[in-house]
Amino acid sequence: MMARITASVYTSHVPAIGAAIDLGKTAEPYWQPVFAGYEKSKQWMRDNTPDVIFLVYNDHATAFSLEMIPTFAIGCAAEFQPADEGWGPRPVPKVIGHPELASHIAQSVIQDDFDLTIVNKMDVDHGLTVPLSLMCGQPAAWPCPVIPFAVNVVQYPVPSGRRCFMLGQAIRKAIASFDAPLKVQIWGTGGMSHQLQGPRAGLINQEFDNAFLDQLIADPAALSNKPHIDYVREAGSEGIELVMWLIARGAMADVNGAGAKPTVRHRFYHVPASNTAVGHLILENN
Amino acid sequence: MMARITASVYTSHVPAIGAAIDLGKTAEPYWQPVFAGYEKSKQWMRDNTPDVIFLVYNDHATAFSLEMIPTFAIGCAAEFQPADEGWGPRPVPKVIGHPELASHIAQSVIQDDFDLTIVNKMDVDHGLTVPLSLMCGQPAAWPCPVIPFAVNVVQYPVPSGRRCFMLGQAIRKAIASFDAPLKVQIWGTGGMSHQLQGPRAGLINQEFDNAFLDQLIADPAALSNKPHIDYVREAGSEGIELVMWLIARGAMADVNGAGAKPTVRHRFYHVPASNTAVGHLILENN
Amino acid sequence: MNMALDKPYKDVPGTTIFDAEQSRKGYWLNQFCMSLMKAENRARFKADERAYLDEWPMTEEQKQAVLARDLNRCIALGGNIYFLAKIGATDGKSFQQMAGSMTGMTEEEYRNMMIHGGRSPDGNRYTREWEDR
Amino acid sequence: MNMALDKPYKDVPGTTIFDAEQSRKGYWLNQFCMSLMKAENRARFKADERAYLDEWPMTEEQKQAVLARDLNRCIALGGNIYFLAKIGATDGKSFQQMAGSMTGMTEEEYRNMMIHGGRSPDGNRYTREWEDR
Ligand SMILES: [Fe+3]
Ligand SMILES: [Fe+3]
Repeated sequence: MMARITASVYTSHVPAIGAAIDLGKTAEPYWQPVFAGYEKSKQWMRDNTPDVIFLVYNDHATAFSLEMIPTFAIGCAAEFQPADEGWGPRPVPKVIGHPELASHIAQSVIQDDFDLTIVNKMDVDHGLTVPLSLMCGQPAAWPCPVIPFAVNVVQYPVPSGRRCFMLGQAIRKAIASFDAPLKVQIWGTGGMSHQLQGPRAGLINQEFDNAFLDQLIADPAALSNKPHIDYVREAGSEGIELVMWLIARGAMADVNGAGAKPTVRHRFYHVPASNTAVGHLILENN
Repeated sequence: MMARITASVYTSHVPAIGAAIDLGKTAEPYWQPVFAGYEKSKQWMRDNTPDVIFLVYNDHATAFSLEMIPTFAIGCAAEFQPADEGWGPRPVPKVIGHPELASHIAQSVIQDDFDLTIVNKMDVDHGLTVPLSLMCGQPAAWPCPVIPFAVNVVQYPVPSGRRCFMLGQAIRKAIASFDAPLKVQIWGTGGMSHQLQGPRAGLINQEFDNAFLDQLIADPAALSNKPHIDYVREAGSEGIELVMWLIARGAMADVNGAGAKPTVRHRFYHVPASNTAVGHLILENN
Repeated sequence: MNMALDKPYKDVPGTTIFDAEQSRKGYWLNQFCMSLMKAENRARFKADERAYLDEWPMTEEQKQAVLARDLNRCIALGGNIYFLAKIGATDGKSFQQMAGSMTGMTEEEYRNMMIHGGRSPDGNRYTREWEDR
Repeated sequence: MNMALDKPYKDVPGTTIFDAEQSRKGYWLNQFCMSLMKAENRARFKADERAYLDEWPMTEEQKQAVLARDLNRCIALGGNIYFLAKIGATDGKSFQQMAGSMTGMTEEEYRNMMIHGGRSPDGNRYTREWEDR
C-alpha cells in the first residue's frame, strides 16, 4: 500500500501566539478566544494523528539570510532545532524529520519541473512551530515526524498562487508513489490579512479573508489565479503568505480528479492576534 | 534600447585545463592541441567583447555542500572570489558581477515559474573560471562583468534537458526586457563525455559528443528531450553536465521566433583533457 | 538603469515591497540585523551600538536610522521588517510595538485599533486615496 | 521503505549515481570531505587522520575506506566524487590519478587509455555486458 494524503490543515502562524503559549497566557481575555478556536482541532489531531506532516511555511529571516534565498526549500534532515529568532529558542520539542519520504518527494517534484532547493541542515522558526503548538498543544514530543517545506514570501518576487497550487498537485503525486502505507497530512500556514510595516501597518480585511476561505474550499483553482497585487493591496504586505495555503489545497483529492470535495471538519476566524487576523481550516479528503 | 543576447558560447570546464594554464604548461605536447583550439576564440572575444556574460555552470561541491543544494542559483552579488577547491584558489582575477541585471533576470524568470535560489554570497570554482581563462587568457581583470548561474548536476535528480531549454527561453525574455543597451553573451559550460568515478571511469564517447554538437546547432528543441539516462549511459556519469548547454542554446534567437539559425563562428573537439572530452562552440545570433 | 518589469505595488500607500532593488540597497543593513540572532552579538551591540554598527559596511544614513530606531527610515533604506525585527527583539520589543511605531500612533492607540478589528482597507488601497486627504 | 520512482541508472555498469538515497547514506562522509577545503583542516587531518575522522559522525566502514583511500568503497558508502576529490587534493593527487585509482588499472595504463581516446562505450553500457565477461 502506498502513502496517501488524508487531510489538509490551514492556519495563521503569528509569533505572539507562540509567546502566549510559552508564557502561559492562553487563558487571558485577549488570548482566550484565539485558543478556544483550536480546542476542536487539538481533539481532531488526537483522533486523527497522521504518520507524517508535510508542513508548508515560510522562514522569517531565520534560517535564510540574504546570502541565499530559495524559492522552495524542502527539509530532508533527520531533525530540525527550534530557532533562536532573537528572543531565545521557543521551549518546544525538536522536530523529527522524515528523510526517506522527503527525499522521495524532492526527487519526484524536481522531475516534474519544480526547481527545489534540498536542505539538510536548518533551524525552524515560529512559522513552523506555532502551527504545531496550536494543533498539538504542549507535548513532550511532537506526535509524528514533520517535513518542513519553506517558501520564499519575504523577498519579491514570491512564487505565484498558480505555481503554488500546481506544486501542491505535484506533491500529491509524489506522496502517492511512496511505497509505504503512511497517512500524510499537508499543512499550509501563514496569513491571514496583516501588514507589519510602514504607515499602513495594522491593516486587516475581514471581508477578503472570509472570501478567501470560502473560495479556498469551493474553487481553489480559480483562487490560485489571484495576482500578488490583490493580496498586497487587500490583505496587507504580509497577507501574501496566503499563497502557501494553495500548496496544501492543491494536494487534495478533488482538484486531482481523485475524489469529491473535501469535508470541512473545522473553520475558525478571529481578529486580532497581535497585528494579524487568525484563520484556520481543517479539510478531510473524500 | 534594451539589452540583447548577441552570441552563445559552449565549452568544457575541466579543472586540469585551469591547472595547465596556471602552471604555464599550455605549450606542452599534451596540452598544446587543447589550447590551439581556443586561439580563434580568444581573438573572437577581443573582437566581440560583450558588456555582460551570463555564465551557466555547475558548482563542484565548492560553494554548495550537502547542507543546501539549489537546483538553479543565480549570483546577484557585486563580486565573487575564485574558490579554494583544495589546491588553493586559482590565481585569476576576481569576478565582477552585475547585480542590477542579475536581479532583473531573477525577478522575471521567477514570475515565469522558474523557482530560482537567489545567491548574494558565493565563491566560484573551476566550473566558472576555467571557461573564462579559455576564452580570455590571463588578463589582469576579466573583460566584463559576469553573472554566475549555478545548476545542480551533482545530486540526482538534476533538472531535465527540457527544463533547461525552457529556462534559457525565459532568460532571453528577461534580458530583452532590461532597459539598458547591453550586449550579453550566454555561456553554457561542462561536459562533454566523461566519467570520473567507479570502474567505468575514463569513458569517452566521441560519436555521442559530435552528434550532440550537431543537434545542438541544428535542432536543440528535439535534443532537449533526451532523457538523463542517455547521458549517463552514453556520455558517462559526469556527461550529464551537458544539460547546461541547453540553457544557453534556449536563449538564442532562432528558437524564440526572433531570428534565423545562428552562425557557427567556431567549433572544436578534442580528446582528452585529463579524464574528459573537450567540446567547444561559438554561435552568433542572426 | 531602469527595470522594465511591472511594479504594480508602487501605488499601495504606506507600504514598501521588499523586492530585488530594495534587497540590494539594504543588503548590509539586513545582514547586520541577522547578526543579532546570536546572544553574544546582541550583548556587544548593546554595549556600544555605534562601534558595533561601524563593523558593517552600511551607509551612514542606515546607521543613523538604526540608532534612532526609525523603522520607516530603515525600510526606506532597504531594510525588511523580518530582519529589522531582530533589533526590536534585542530591545525587548514585541512585533506589535514595532509595527505600531511606524504608524504615527501611540502604542495604546495602535493596540486599541487592532482590538477593534484593525485598520480598514477602505481608503487605504491606493496612494491617491492618501494624497487626497 | 522502498521508493517507487524509476531508477533506470541502476543497470549502468561500474557507475553509482549520487541520488537522494546515496546522499543520505554519505552525508557525513561528504561533509567531512568538504571540511578539507580549509588549509587548517587539511593540516589537522594530515597530522592525525584517525583522530580527525573520529570528530565526525561517520560509520567505521566509511572511516576505514577513507584511511585506505579506497574510493570505490567510499562511493559505495555514499561518497560523491566531487566531495572525495578534496581528499585527493589533500594528498596532492590530480583528478586523473583519483579517477584511475578506481578502475583497477595502473596510473600509466589509465593515462595511456585516455590519450588513446578513453574507454569505449562499446561493451560498457549495460551491467549485463559486464556480467557476460
Ligand atoms: Fe509569517
Ligand atoms: Fe564540471
